[in-house]
Amino acid sequence: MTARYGHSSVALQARQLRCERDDRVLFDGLDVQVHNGDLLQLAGPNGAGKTTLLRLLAGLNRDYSGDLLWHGQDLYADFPAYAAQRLYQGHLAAIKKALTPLENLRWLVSSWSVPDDALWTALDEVELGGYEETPCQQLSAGQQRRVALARLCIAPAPLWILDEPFTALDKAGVQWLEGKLQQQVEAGGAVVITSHHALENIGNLQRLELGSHKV
Amino acid sequence: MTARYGHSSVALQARQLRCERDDRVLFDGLDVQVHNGDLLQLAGPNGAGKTTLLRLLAGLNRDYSGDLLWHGQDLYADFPAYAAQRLYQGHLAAIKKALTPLENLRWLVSSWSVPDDALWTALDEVELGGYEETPCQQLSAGQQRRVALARLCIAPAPLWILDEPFTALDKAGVQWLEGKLQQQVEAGGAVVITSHHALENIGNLQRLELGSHKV
Amino acid sequence: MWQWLKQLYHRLGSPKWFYDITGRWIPWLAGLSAVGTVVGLIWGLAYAPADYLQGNSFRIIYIHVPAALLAQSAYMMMAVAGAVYLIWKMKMAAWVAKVIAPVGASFCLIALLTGAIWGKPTWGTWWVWDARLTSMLLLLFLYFGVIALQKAMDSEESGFKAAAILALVGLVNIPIIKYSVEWWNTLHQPATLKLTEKPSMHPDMLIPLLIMIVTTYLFFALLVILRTRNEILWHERKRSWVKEILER
Amino acid sequence: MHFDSFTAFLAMGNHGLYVWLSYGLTALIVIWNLLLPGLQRRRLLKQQAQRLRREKKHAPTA
Amino acid sequence: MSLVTATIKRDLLLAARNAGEWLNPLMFFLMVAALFPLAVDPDPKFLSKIAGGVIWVAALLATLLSLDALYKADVEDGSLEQWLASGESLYAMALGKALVHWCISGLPLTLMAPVLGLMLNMPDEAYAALLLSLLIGTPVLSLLGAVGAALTAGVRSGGLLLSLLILPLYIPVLIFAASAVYHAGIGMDYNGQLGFLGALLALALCLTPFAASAALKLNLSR
Amino acid sequence: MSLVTATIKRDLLLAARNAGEWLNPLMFFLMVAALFPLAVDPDPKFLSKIAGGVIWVAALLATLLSLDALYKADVEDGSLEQWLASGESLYAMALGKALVHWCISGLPLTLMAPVLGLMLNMPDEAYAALLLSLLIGTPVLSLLGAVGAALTAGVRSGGLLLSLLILPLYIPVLIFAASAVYHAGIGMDYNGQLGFLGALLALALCLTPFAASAALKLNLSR
Ligand code: HEM
Ligand SMILES: Nc1ncnc2c1ncn2[C@@H]1O[C@H](COP(=O)(O)OP(=O)(O)OP(=O)(O)O)[C@@H](O)[C@H]1O
Ligand SMILES: Nc1ncnc2c1ncn2[C@@H]1O[C@H](COP(=O)(O)OP(=O)(O)OP(=O)(O)O)[C@@H](O)[C@H]1O
Ligand SMILES: [Mg+2]
Ligand SMILES: [Mg+2]
Repeated sequence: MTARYGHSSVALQARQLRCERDDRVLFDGLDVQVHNGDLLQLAGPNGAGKTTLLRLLAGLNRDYSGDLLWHGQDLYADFPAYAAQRLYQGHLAAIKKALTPLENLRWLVSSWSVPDDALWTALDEVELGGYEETPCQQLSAGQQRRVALARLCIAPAPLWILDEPFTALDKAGVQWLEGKLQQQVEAGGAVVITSHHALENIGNLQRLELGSHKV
Repeated sequence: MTARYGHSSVALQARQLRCERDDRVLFDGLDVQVHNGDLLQLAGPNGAGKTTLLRLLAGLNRDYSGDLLWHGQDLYADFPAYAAQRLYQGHLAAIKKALTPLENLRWLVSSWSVPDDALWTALDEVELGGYEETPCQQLSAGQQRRVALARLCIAPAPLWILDEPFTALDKAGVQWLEGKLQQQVEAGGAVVITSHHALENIGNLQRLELGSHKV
Repeated sequence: MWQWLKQLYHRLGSPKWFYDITGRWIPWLAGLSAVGTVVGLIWGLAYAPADYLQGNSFRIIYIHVPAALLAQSAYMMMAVAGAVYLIWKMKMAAWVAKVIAPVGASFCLIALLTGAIWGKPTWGTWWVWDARLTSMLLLLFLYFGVIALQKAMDSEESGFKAAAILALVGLVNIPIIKYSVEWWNTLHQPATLKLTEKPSMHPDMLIPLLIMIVTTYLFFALLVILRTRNEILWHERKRSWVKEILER
Repeated sequence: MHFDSFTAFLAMGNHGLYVWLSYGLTALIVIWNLLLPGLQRRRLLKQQAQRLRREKKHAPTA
Repeated sequence: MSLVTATIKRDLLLAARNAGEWLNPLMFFLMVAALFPLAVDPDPKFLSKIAGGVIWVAALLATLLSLDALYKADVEDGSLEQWLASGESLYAMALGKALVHWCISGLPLTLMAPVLGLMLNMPDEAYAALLLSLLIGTPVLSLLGAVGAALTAGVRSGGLLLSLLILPLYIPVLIFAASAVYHAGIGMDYNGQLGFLGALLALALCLTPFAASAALKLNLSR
Repeated sequence: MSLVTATIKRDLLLAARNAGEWLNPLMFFLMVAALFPLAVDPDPKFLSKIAGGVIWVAALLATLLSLDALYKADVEDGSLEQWLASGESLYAMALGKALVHWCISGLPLTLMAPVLGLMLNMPDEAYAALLLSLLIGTPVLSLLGAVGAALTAGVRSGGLLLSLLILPLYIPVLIFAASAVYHAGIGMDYNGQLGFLGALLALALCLTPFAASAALKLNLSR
């Protein structure tokens, strides 16, 4: 696979990151580095702070101390530039049930200019061919997630930040997504992911174990 | 342990049960028998129809064909009599967050006449001693489930029907609940349960595997 | 008689039977309502004499009154169909009830619009808070509630059930609403505002009106049948006999 | 025939506006009601035919 | 103690813990009634004429808005399931819930209404009629509204929908009640109107719990 | 295409798919306006005097109730998160949402209002004022209401709460608008009132999106 993204196009870094929630320190003095070709998996028990860290890295939450850097510069110095390079997918898929997969996908990728043809191809790739114009109401939970994941096929973002992307996917879907992550990494992009799923056959995998704790 | 309930006080039977949902047959020609001392675990993949069957057995849903019998008589022939003998706990715990565990528990067991002392003891048994009068808002998800499960200590129902009762419980909680089920069975009661959890050290365990299917 | 009713019930409950039989009725219904409309309207618009008080504006009666009557009976039919569904779980009844709602509401709207337009030359105003007008407006609201509730529910089946319950509650309320509005109206109404109430109508006025009333009911049946057939096709889409229709 | 001429018919003795307005609005509503089931039916048939074709295409692999 | 009485007690307790439940409708009642002098005409004579009607419209709208939450929480947290599982009469349950709703919305509204009467310069003779009509009429609003609340309990943003369903059904109550207050204000007899309100109440007490319990069962097939 | 315009398009599409979204407020508007003749007095002379005020109160309440759903779905399904993640201006987003809300509630209300004017026997001279005041005033209602909707988007049954937050803020709009219609009806000049409404609109356009975007961020720390 050739490098889709230029060399060193990803460089996300967290330095001495500290975050507390409800007077409980989730992590402190945390150092994270993500370069192109990296796949970083955040692991740990429920409530360890995986989602919290992911949202900090994505720039959705500013309740932290320490530094978050994008190419050596503070994340919020030019946030739109960072946002355009980074694709974020949270727990919630932002799918409107009354709209069709095509319409939903069009909205999801509207930050990038993507031609309509590409949308059709992407939906085909996530096995929604034939459902392009069925309201999402009529799709199963897994199919709805697939609509959101179809973004991965078309959005030209070198950095993906995904929270539990394997949720609601069946075996074939999981395999497809693993392949997709592999491709992204090989193309010179990077992925940060939280998942309880064991990612094995992906090169350059790093795991960051967040502390367990007592409720 | 002595038999808390008289001999053959439980006799729930399903004959040739058939249920379909959205034109898909979930089960057909199903025969189930629950006598005292039995623990029946319903198993199967997501969407197999475990919850559906449980709700049929509990008398919460009348969309079936076939027979449901309680002591040889139709379940709905004298439903209140059946309901008084059967404790049902669904996915949802029916806990009001603004009320204290004590108040919630009092409501939960109001069908049986239970003295207030017993409520305190029961809450103590589920390790909520000291939280009796804290609004449930301030309790964790697991603690809230425990309030609902405290019923098991006091409600004099020979038949328990529980949907995923291990949800949100930590290890100690799981152990306690297993003990509780064991006690109930030994005391001559019966339990029907859905759970993905493996119930091993309980005598007289039966498993009913509901079919897998394609979505 | 009982046997016959039972048989009819079973047949009515069968979508395929309904689909087939109404397929044969459609041309008749369409033809009869077309003829009825043409005859009734030409007679009423061109040949009937003018009203001695209202002049020619009274010719609105040929659509106003049939629509008003139909809007009221359609609500009853909808509620009854809903009750049949709730009691006997007959799916056809649910579909018919669903389909009647928008059609009935359309006729209700026609009655309101034509009445309002008629009011302008007659009373000099588009609208007065007269008992009949007010209760017609409330009927429109009742229709709208049923339609909106049915659309809002997540699963279609609970939509049918909810709409049926609401329609029944509305049915019990219609006489109460009518009575209260009439009582309220007699309390406030200055005697000058009255609809034309003449002891007898000229036959040349009356006969076209009767024709139009009958025609409107036939037309209503046609509309309901057309829509119900679509419902049948949709709900029975997985059945073999529908597949045959689809593959044709 | 009540009217002397066609223009008189159209004028309806000064009430033409009201009569024809109400008949016109009624016609609109009636036509809408007549067309809708047909359109619905056509869309439905198309959709279902598409679905059948899709299912046939996928049938051998399943 | 049966589940019905336990539920009534629990709901009253909840209202006591969460004052917003009964205060919010009350505030809304006040605000809506206060809109009219601002929107129409603050002339006291004029206001005195419309006072009864405006107070009743405001009461009706406040009741309507407070109904949205009546069954929603119970459906979502599983209480409804427990009622059904208990085998106790759902009719009694629906009646009990409507009663509680009246206690925490209709009753406070009734007690608050005289204050609004003062603000809107209602004639002195009308106060008794206002109180009586509210006392008999608001339970009807709660009972009818409970049917709508049960029907829309599963709909996500059902507030507006509920209003659409229920408003036409409220008209008879509004007509008789407002007319009672108006007639009292001009020194006329209003027993007839109150009698009708009473009849409506009796009818609603008998019939609406049936409809509400049927509607509640709908929400269980989720 | 930026996310803001994409969202505006998507919301309009949603409203087109789900007609209830814009029809329900419209019906509610009609119903509330119809309550007054029934509750107060159907005498045309009397009605003609209160018509403007009643229409405005009804429009205000209909807007209020339709606001409840404005941000709720977006918060619940994760769209809000995507906006924030996109790095685009949340100010523009809040402005866009308020605009869409106006298109599917304020605009239809404005277009429907003359019908209510007819039904309430509004003086002929007042129609222009009614339309103009609604045209300038309802966007203010949407803009102010969007702030409340953003604040209460995370609250489960926030409908009544929203009303309490927003009603007081609506008072100035109501006063100027109703007064414009009333003055037009008695043949007086109403430019001053429209001017004030215009000023309110300008102010709301500039300021409320800030407040709304700040409130939206609150909803994300869940
Ligand atoms: C929006 C306005 C109006 C509405 C909603 C309305 C409604 C109705 C209704 C519901 C009926 C059926 C009566 C029944 O059930 O017995 C009816 C009948 C009738 N309406 Fe209207 N009406 C309106 C305006 C008018 C006007 C302005 C006139 C003429 C001046 C008029 C003349 C009649 C006549 C002659 C009948 C049939 C006679 C009868 O059944 O008593 N209507 N209207
Ligand atoms: N909005 C919030 N306010 C306060 N505390 C919060 C909030 N969100 C999360 N928390 C707390 O922060 C901790 C970390 O939550 P987080 O969602 O990051 O966990 P996680 O590692 O993603 O867990 P999971 O595996 O369940 O997804 C939890 O203990 C949780 O209780
Ligand atoms: N209200 C409903 N209407 C229509 N279909 C439903 C409804 N509830 C469940 N189903 C369908 O019935 C099937 C069985 O659902 P059920 O909840 O019994 O599964 P389950 O075995 O309990 O699964 P899980 O392990 O996820 O709890 C599912 O395929 C579901 O899609
Ligand atoms: Mg997480
Ligand atoms: Mg289950």
